[in-house]
Amino acid sequence: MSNQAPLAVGTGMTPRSDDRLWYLTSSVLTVLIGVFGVAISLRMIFGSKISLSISSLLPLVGLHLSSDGLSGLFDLITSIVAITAGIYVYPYLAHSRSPRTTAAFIPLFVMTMLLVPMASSYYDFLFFWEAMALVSAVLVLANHTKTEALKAGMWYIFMSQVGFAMILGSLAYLSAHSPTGLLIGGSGALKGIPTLTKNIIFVFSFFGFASKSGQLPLHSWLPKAHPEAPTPVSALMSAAMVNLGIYGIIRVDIKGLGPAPIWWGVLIITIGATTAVYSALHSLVSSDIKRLLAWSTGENMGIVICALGTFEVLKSAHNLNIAQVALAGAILQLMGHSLFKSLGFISAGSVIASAGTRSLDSMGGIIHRNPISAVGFSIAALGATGLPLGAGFVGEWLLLQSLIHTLPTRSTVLNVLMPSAVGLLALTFGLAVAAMTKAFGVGMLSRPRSRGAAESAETPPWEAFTISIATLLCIGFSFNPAFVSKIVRSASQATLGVRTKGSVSILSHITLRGVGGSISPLNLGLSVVIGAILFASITEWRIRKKSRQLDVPLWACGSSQPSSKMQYNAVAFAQPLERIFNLVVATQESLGTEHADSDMLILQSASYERSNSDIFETRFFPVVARAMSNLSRLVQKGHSGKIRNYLIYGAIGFIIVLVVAR
Amino acid sequence: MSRNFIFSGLPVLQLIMLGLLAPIVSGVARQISAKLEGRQGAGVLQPYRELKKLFQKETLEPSTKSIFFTFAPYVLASTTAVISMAGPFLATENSFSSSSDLLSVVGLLFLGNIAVALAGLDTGTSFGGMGASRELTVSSLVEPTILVAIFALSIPAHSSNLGAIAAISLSKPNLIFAPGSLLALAAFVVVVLAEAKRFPVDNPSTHLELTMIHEAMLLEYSGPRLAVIEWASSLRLTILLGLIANLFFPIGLFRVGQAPILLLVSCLAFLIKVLLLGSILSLAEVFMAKLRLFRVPELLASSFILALLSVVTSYFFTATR
Amino acid sequence: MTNSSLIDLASAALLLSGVFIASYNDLARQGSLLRLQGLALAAIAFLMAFEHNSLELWIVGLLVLVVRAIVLPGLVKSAAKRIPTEKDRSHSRVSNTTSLLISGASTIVAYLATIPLSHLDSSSTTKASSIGLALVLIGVQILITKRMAVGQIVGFLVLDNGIAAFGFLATLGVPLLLELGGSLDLLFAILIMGALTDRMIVKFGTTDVDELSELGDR
Amino acid sequence: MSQLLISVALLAPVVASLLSFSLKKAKVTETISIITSLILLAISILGMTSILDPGRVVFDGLLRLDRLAQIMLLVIGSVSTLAGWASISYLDSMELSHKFSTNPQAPPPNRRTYWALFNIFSFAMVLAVLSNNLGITWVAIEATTIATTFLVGFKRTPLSLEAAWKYAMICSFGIAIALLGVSIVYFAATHSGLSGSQALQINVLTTHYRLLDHSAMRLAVGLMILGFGAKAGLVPFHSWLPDAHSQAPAPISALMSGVLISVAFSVILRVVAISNLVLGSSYAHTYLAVMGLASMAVASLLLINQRDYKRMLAQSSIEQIGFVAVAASFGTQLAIAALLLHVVVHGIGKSLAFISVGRVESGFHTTEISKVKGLLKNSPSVGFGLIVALSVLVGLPPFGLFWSETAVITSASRTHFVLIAAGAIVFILISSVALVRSVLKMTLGPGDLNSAIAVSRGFSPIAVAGFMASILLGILASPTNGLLMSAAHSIAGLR
Repeated sequence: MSNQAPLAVGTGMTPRSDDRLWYLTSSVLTVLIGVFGVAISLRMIFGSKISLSISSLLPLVGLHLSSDGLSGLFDLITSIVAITAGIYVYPYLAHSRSPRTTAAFIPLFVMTMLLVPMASSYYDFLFFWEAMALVSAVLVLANHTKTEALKAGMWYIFMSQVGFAMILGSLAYLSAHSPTGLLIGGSGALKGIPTLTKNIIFVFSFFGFASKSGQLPLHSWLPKAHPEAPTPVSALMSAAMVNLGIYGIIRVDIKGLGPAPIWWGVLIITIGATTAVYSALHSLVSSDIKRLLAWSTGENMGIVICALGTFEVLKSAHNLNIAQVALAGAILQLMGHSLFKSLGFISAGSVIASAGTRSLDSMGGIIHRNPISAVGFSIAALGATGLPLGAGFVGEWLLLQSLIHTLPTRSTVLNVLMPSAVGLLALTFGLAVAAMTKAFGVGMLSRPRSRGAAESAETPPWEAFTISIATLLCIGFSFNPAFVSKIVRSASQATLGVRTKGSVSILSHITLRGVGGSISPLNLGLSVVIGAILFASITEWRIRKKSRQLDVPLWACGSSQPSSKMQYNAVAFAQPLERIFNLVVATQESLGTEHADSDMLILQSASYERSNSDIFETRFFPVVARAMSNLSRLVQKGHSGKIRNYLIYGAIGFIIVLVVAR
Repeated sequence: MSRNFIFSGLPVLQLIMLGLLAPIVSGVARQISAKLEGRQGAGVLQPYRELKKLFQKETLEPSTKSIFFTFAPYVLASTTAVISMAGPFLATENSFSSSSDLLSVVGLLFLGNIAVALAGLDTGTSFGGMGASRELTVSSLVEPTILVAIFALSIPAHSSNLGAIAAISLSKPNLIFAPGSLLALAAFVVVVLAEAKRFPVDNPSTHLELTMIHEAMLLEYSGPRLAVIEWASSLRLTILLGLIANLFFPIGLFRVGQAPILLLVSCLAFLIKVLLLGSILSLAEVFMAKLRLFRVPELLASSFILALLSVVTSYFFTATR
Repeated sequence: MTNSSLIDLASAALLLSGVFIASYNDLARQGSLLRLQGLALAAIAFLMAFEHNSLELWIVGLLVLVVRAIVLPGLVKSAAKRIPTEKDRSHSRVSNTTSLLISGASTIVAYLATIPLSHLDSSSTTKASSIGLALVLIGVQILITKRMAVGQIVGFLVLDNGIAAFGFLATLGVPLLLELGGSLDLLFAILIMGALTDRMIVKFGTTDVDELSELGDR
Repeated sequence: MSQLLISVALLAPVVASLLSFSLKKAKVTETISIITSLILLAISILGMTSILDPGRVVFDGLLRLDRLAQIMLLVIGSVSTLAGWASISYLDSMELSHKFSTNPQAPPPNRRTYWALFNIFSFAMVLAVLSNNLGITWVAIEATTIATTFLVGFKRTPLSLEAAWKYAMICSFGIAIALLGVSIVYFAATHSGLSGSQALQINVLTTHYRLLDHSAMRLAVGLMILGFGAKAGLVPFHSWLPDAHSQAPAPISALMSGVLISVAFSVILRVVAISNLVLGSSYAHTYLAVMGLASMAVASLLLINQRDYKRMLAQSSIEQIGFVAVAASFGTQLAIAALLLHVVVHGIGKSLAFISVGRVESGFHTTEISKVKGLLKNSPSVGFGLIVALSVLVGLPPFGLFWSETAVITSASRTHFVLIAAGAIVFILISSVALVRSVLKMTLGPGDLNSAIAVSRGFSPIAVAGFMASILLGILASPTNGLLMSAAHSIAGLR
C-alpha cells in the first residue's frame, strides 16, 4: 500500500530544492488557473457570453470556444475545486516526493477540464475531452512503478478509450448533421436524423459520457484510478472531472438531441439508480479510505444522473414545472458533491500522510492527534450522507421532491419506475450513511489500530489552511444554498433553452412553486445546532457541578482493559450489510492454517484474507476479453507463417476482382 | 392576533408538551407489559424517577473518548426536539413547519442515530462498534421503506409536508381507508418499530451482548448524559407514535384559524392516541419474540414491498379517478 | 493471314507450355519449357513488329528474346544443376491430374474475364489476350502449388510471361520504356530471388518453402 | 522551377547511392545520405511555398510535382532524415555486437551496401511519387521491392532470410497483378485513340476520361488497386508486412512502415482519381472500403494477442493503412485532407516507434513484449520516445492523428457510410487498446536494471524531434490546413 509517504518522513529525506520549485510552481499555477476560472465562469453565468475563434490553431477544424450558463456552472465548480486542491498540491507533492511529471501535469489537467465545457464545436469538444482523459491518465500513471497504480491506470485508459469511441461515433454523426457544427450557440436543430439512428446515438453517447462519471457498466476504472492517483488529483478527478460526464449528458443527450421519447429518461434513471446502489454497497465494504470515497463518487453521480433522468422523463411528459425541480436537484447535488468530495479527499489525504496508511483498519484515533483533518473529514462525510446539515441534503431533497411530484400517468412503466427509483435511492442514502459512519467512526474516532496512527503527526499548517477553507465552503453551502441561487437559474435556463419562471426558489427557504413543498436548511441547521448547544450547556454545567471521574477504564465484561485490536474494525462494521448483499459485493474469504504437528491438532499460524470484487470486473469483462481473444486466435491461425496460405489469399483476391470487375 | 400568536407559539408548545409527556409514554408501555407478564410493575412514573436519578449521578468518562462522545447525546436530543417542533402533533401547521417536511424529519432521525453510533465507535470498545454496526445495518434498510411509505402518503396530498398530509387525511377521511394508505400504514408501523428500537428488531431492556443493538452503543454513558439519551429515546418513541397517529388518524387535530380552545382538544386527543398506540405496542411485544439480526432484513424487505405496493396502488387509484 | 495464324500458334504454344510447367516437377524440364515460352513470346513480338512495321516492337522483341528466352531460363537451369536434392522430393502439393484440371479451370476463368475486352476490339489478337490472362492464372497456380523456392520462381516467371503476352496480344505491344523497365525489374527480381535461394541452401540446407514458417502469428 | 526541383529530387538519391557504394569512409557516406534526405525535405517545403504551378507536367509529361507529390515528398524527406539519423547508431551497435558475438562466421554488416540500398530505396519512392506515368510509377514501385529485399535480409539471420523471401514473393505477385492492370489501361487508352506515349499519362487520362472504355477500366482499376494494395499492405496481400517489418533493421522498418506503404497508397489515390472520373465514385470506393475494413479487422484482431513488439508495430501499420483506405473510400475533400494529414503524422510516429524499439532490441536482445519492462524508469529517453510514438499512433490529442481520425469519421456520416465508420471506430478501438496495453507493459513498471545497457545514448534528440514534429502537426493549422485542403481538392474526380 502507500508506504512511501511515511518512509519519506521517517528517513528524514527532503525533496531536492529544484523539485520543490517545481512543486511550488505547479501549486501556484493550479490556484491561479482556478482563480482565473472562477472569474471567467462568473462572467459566463452573469450574462456576458465568451466567444473565441482561432482558425490557425488545430488542423482541419480550428479552435472555437464559446459559453453559456451551463458551461459557466461546470467551469465554476471545476475552478473552485482547483483552488482548494491547488493549495493542497504543494504540501502533498513535497511530502510524497512525487515525480516532476505529476507537478507538470496537474495545472494542465485543470486547464483541459476548464476547456471542455467551453468547447463550442463538436471537434473541439472531442479534442479537449480526450486531452483531459490523456492528462488524467498520465497523472494516474505517475506512480507507475507501483503495481496497483499501473493496473489502475491501464483500466482507466481502456475504459476511457471505449467511452471515447462511443462518444466519437455519436458526436461525429451529430456534427455532420448539425447545420452549424456547433455544440454551443449553434442555431437550428439537427436535421435529417432517422429515429432509429437518433436512438442509437443517444444510447452510445449516454453510456460514453456516463462512463466518465463512473456509471455502470463502464464504471470499473473509477474505484481503481481515483484512489491510486496522487491525492490532489483524486480530489480533482472525483470532484471535478466526473462532473464533465454529466456535462456531456446534459449538453448532448438532453439539450442537443432535442425532444426525447420517454424511454430515454427511463434508461437514464435506471442506470443512475442502479449505479447509485451498487456503488454505495461497494463504498460500504471498502476498507481503503480513498477507495471508499471513490465509490461514493460513483454513487453521488448516480444520484445526479437519476435526477437528470427524472428531468428528461418529466420534460417528455411536458411537466416542465417539476422537471425544473429535478434539474435544480441535479445541479445542487453536483455542487454539493464537488464541495464535500474535494474536502473529503484533501482531509483524507492529510490523514493518510500522517498515519502512513490508507486502510481504515490501521487508522483510528485521528481525532486526538489530528483534529483539523478529522473534523474536515467529518463535515465531508456528513455531506456524503445526504442528511440535513450536510452539503448533500438539498440536492437529494429536491430530487426526491421531483420524484414525489411526478404525477401519476397512464404509463405503467413510470408508475412502477418512480416508486422503485425512490426505493433504490433511499437504499442508497441508507448505505451511504453506513459507509460514511464507518469511514469516520472507524477511521477517525476510536482508538489507534496501528503504530502509524498512534504516532501520526499533527496536521501541518498549510494543509490545515486548505482543509479549513474547504470546510467553510462546505458548511456555507449546506447551511445557505441561497448563495448559488442565480447560478442554478442560469444553468437551468441554458439547459432548457427557454427563459422560464424558475419553479424552484432558493432563498433562506427553498420553495417549490406550483406545488406544496418547502424546506429551510438554514432554519433546520441553526435549530439543531442551537438546540444541541443548549442541551450541552445545561447538562455539561450540571456535570461540572457534580463530581466527574475522568479516565475510567473501558467496560470489558469485567476483564482487564480491552486491547485496541479488540475494537470493531472496518470489515467487521460492514459485515452484516455485506452478508445481506453478498450477491452484489461478492466477498471472497480464505482461511489458511498451518499446523505445528502432523496430526493437525496444534495450530501454528493462521492467515485470513478477504476481498470484495466488482462483479462486472470479474464476470462481465473477462467474457468480453475471452471472446475477443478467441476471435484473435482464429485470425492468427490464418497467419501462421505459411507462405502458401498467404499466396492463396492473394490469389483469391485476384479471382474476386476478376469476377467483380466483369 | 391570537392566530399569529398561536401559529408562532405552537412549535414551542409542541416541544414542551412532547418533552414532558415522553417519559409517560414509555412508562405506560412498560407498566402494561409488566401487568401482562404478571408482574407488579414500577408504575407509570418510573421513567421520571430514573431520569432524575441519572441526572444526579456522577459522570464516568473513559480515557479514549473524544468530543464526539461528549456531544452525541445533545445532537440526539436536539434533532429529536427539532422534529417535535416541526411535526403535526398538535396542529396541521405552525411557524416552523415550512422549514421542514417528512424527508427532513427522517433525515434528522437518522442524524440522531448516527450521532449515537459514532459515540459508540468513539470509545473503541467491541460493544460500541458492534452496536453501531447493527444500528446502521437496520437504519440503512429502514430508510427505503420510510421514504417509499412517505411517497405513498404524499401522492394524495401532493406534498411531502407533514402538515399537508395530515390535513388531507383530516379533510378526506375516506382516503385513510384506501388500500394504498392501509398498506402504507402497515409498512410504516414496521419501520417505526425498527426506528424506535422495539421488538421484534431490538429489545429495549436487554443488556445481553449478543442481542443488544441500541444499548450496546450506550454502555460507556453514565449520569446526566445518559439521562439526556434516555429522555431523547422516549421522545423519539412518542414522536414516531405521534406521527402514526396524526398522519393516519388525525382526528381532533387542530388547524390554524380554528378557535384556540380546540387546541386543548387537540392536545388531549394526541395524548389519548399516543398512549393508546403505546399500549398496543406493548401488548404486541408480549406476544412477539425478537428476531435474529439476519432475519431483520427479511422483515424490513417485506415492509418495503408493502410500501412499494402502496405507492403503486395509490398511483393506480389517483390515476383512475 | 499467315501472320495472324502464326500468332495464334505461338499463343497456343505459350498456353501449352504453361500447362506443362504446372504439371511437371522436374526443374530442368521446366527450364526448357520456360525457354520455349520465351521463344514463343519473342516470336509474337517479332510477328507483330513485322505486321505493324514498328522499330519499337522489334527492339522489344529482341529484349524479350534475350531476357525471357535466354537469360532467365538459363538461370533456372543452372539453379536446377546446383540443387541436386530437389529431385528427391515431390515438388508439388497437388497431383498432375489436379494440376491439369486447375489449369483448365483457369483458362475458362480467363476467357470469361476477358469477354468485356473483346467487345471493345474483336480482332483475333484481343481474343487471344485471354490466353495471356490464362497464363497469368497458371503462373499463380504454380506459385502456390510448388514446394521448392525455384519452383516458385518459375511460377513467377510464367506469371510475368502471361502479363507480357497479354500486353502484346491485347495492346499491340507495350511501350518500350515500360517493357525495358519491366524486364530490368524482372531480371533483378529473379536475381535477388536466386541469391536468396542460395542463402537458403546455406542456412537451411533445403529450399522447401514450407520450412519457412518460423515467422508468423501463433 | 519545377523542372529543377524535380531533377534535383531525383538525382540527389542516385548520386548519393553511387557515392555510398564507391566511397570507403563510412562517416562521409552517412553525411551524404542524411544530406540527401534533407534535400528531399527542403524540396518538398520549397515546392509548397514557391509559387510554381502544382499541376504542371515536365519532362515530356513524365513527371510533375503537384500537391499530393509535395506532401508525399515531405513524408519521404522527414522520415528518411529520421531513419538515416537513427541508422548511424543502429549500424554502430550492430557492428559492436558482431565484434563480441560468439558466431565468428557471420560477416560484419556491410555499410556500403546498406547506404547504397538506402538511397536507391529513397530514389524509387521519390520516382513513384513524382511520376505522371502509370508505367513509370509501376516500375518505381517494383524497384522499391528490389531495393528493400536485401535490406530486409540485411541481418543475414535465417529469420530475416525467410522474411525477405516472403516479402519478395508476395510483393512481386501483387505488383505483377498491378502490371496487368496497367496493361489493360494501356489497352483501353490506345483503343480510345490516345497515342502510345500518352496512353499511360495520368493527367492525359484524367482529361480524356470520357473516351475510356468502362468494362476495361473496371478490370484495370480493380487489378491496380489490388496490386498496388500489396505494396501498401492492404488485405489480401498484407501478410508480408509483419514479417518484413519485424526482420528489417529498425531504421528500414521505419522507412517501410512510415513511408513506403503510404507512397504505394498515394499511387492508389491516383488510380482512384481516374476511376472516379471514368466509372463514378462508387466503384473504386467500394474496393477501398472493403479492403480497408478487412485490413483493419485483420490487423486489430492480430494485435490482441501479439507477443512480438516489432510485429505489433507492423500490424498497426496495416491497420492504419486500412483506415487510410477507408478514409479514401469516403472521398470527400475533408476526408482526403484528413487522410493526407494521417499519412504525414503516421509516418513520423511510426518511424519514431520503430527507431525506439530498435534501441530496445539492441539493449534487450529480444523482441518479446513480455521480456521488456520498465523502460521509462531505466532508459527514460527510449521510454519517452516509445510512449510519444504510441500516443501519436493511437490518435491521442494533441497529435495529428486525432484530428485525421475525427475528421474522417465525421465525413463518413456525411456520405452515409455510417456502418463503415462504425466498423472503423471499433477496429481503431481494439487496436488502440491492444497497442496501449503492450507498450505500457514495456515502458512502465519497475523493471530490472540489468537489461538497460546504454540503449538511450544519443537517442534524446531523435525522440524530441519526432515529438516536436508530431505535436506541431497536431496543434498548428496555419500552414498545413491550406496545403492539405488544396491537395485534397487537386486530386481529380473529387465529388
